[in-house]
Amino acid sequence: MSDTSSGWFEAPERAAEGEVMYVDVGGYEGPLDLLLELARRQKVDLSGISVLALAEQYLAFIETVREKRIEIAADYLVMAAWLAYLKSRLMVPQAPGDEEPSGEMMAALLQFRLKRLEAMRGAASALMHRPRLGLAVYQRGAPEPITIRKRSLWEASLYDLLKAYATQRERSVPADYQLRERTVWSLQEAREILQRLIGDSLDWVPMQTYLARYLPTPEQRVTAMASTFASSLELVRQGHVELRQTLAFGPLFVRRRAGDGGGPEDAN
Amino acid sequence: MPEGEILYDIEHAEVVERNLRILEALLFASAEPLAPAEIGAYLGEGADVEALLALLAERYAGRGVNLVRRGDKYAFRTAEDLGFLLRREETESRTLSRAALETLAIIAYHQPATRAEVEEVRGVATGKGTLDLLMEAGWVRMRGRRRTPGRPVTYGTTEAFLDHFGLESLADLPGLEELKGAGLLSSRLPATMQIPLPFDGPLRDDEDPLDPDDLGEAPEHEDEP
Amino acid sequence: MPEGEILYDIEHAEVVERNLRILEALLFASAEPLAPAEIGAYLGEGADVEALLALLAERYAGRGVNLVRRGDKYAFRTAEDLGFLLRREETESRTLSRAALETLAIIAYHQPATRAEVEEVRGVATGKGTLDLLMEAGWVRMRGRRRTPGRPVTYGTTEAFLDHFGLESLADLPGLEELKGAGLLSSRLPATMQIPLPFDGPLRDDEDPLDPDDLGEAPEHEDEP
Repeated sequence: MSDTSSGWFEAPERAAEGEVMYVDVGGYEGPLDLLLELARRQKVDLSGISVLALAEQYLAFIETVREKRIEIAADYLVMAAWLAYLKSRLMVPQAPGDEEPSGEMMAALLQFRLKRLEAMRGAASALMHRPRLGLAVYQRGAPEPITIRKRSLWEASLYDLLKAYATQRERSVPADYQLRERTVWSLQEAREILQRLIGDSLDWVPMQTYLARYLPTPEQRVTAMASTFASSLELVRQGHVELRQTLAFGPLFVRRRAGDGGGPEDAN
Repeated sequence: MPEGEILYDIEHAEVVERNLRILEALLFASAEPLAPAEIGAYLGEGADVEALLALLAERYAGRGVNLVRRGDKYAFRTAEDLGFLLRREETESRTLSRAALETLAIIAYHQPATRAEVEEVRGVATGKGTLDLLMEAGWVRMRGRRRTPGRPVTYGTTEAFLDHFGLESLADLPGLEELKGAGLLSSRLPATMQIPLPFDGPLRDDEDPLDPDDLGEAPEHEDEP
Repeated sequence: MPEGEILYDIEHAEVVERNLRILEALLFASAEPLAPAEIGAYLGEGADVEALLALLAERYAGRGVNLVRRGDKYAFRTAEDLGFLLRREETESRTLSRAALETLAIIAYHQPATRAEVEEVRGVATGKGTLDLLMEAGWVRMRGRRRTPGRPVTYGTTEAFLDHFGLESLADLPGLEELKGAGLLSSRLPATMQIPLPFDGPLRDDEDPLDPDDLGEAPEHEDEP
């Protein structure tokens, strides 16, 4: 990925006014999809894109959407927070002793994820273009009744059975309840979203600061902070994460504990 | 033979081989025997379908599969002398209807259950045929009669049921939490919802034995461990 | 060559031909791929099923119908190059959503994969319906549970998946080598890490068997050698 390093510090290309702005959020399958689309507008080859420009475009897009007071899914906001952080890391040179992940590393990570998503899409399309059974290749049209193994007359799988039962029980529940309206999402949720978006190769990240900027209202910020703090303590207790705070009331750093998610012995 | 004719023959042989391949694939994939006219549309201009069919039949003569004529149509069929291969166990596997599957599921979880109890959960009347079918399949049996007015028959599952669905015992049926965990039940169900513990042991206090003229499964299954 | 050996050879050739006919008949008669073990029961004592299958495949190479391998099973299928001719009007009843397509590809290339891993690649949550749909289509199955906190279910592809997409094995997945070379089959940045290859064999060291009450595919696929 060294061939991309030159691109990171280039001045972001001005996004053509009106191009990015009118993108419909509804048409995207999540923030990575949106980023991939933005990246494709930049260059065909993902290795050559400017991650800084990409972050700028994404943030500009989110700003516009928020100005228009359009509801936007939490995933998009978390990605915005992460990209804002990435941007700041890319623009300020890394000081010695700085334990936060370098901008270059984060940019490479993002590029990797975009490439992988694009590769999987390519793979999906290649699969669908295979000579598929029933479309280009055929099985015997008139199979002759033959039973190699003794089979019972009636067929039903346990899965079918349980599904039938669950469906009926669910059907019998009065359907007048409604989906809970979520006005608040905690930072713990945010971190889960982030893990989904970025993976878990992150190091110390002061996410709160960045996230707070994208949380819609102050009340939400307060509840979010409180619930996160509580839940992260719990995660520390369970040994999943480590917390670090370098000064009182300073930003809280969180990272996944080394080895967590590996073998079973590591998890304990 | 002049050179031109040899070339023509080679080319011709290639066209024939290509047409034979197409013929082979068409006859193999078709659900019904095919008429030469139907085949002709797939072959090159001016192909002699009848001659190709004769050639193909000749090639497959003596093989495990033969090209046979059925009226004016043609099809691949297993060689007659190998029919014994196919005549083993002519059991046909059929998929259980939704109604039967639902009824079976409720009996499994709620047993011992009467027909009225099954209908209460399903919210629709259960045809007599459905229960008969489940008993015929050997998965459901009459257990006894409930000691309530009308003395309705109680139904339960059999050992064959456990066998078919790969369960060691009824306790292996997943409970509420497990169904939720598997994503089969929504996690937003009311907290009051419960799933009964199925019971297939000997007759309960509120059950009488079946009447002598009740039909059903051989009763010896009931008392075995 | 002594006379005895010649006689033996002739007899042997006859046995082989007879077995080939039976093989042909069985495979022609079945729409689904068959395992050598299922076929073996019909052949004479001591028949080398694999060798016979290889011989049969050779005889059918270049014909309109070919003998193909699908995972550990074998089936006759029309030749791939005739697809354009046989293609029936687009009756693709089931068009997969983009989400389902991507999920299928990710599971195929990264298997065994948990739902969280699929979500990490796609960057969005996977609707419950998507995995259900792929399992209903018979292309994806639950394999086991990963030995990590939460014991998430691992998913993999089925033999029907190989059959539908015309793959002999996972090694035939399109572009697999390039993806591997580019480090894109890894769950992380390609550092010094070993690049895993998709794997649909028996459970791995970091996988437990499914719990008895896990739902899913008929478990007989899993336990057989």
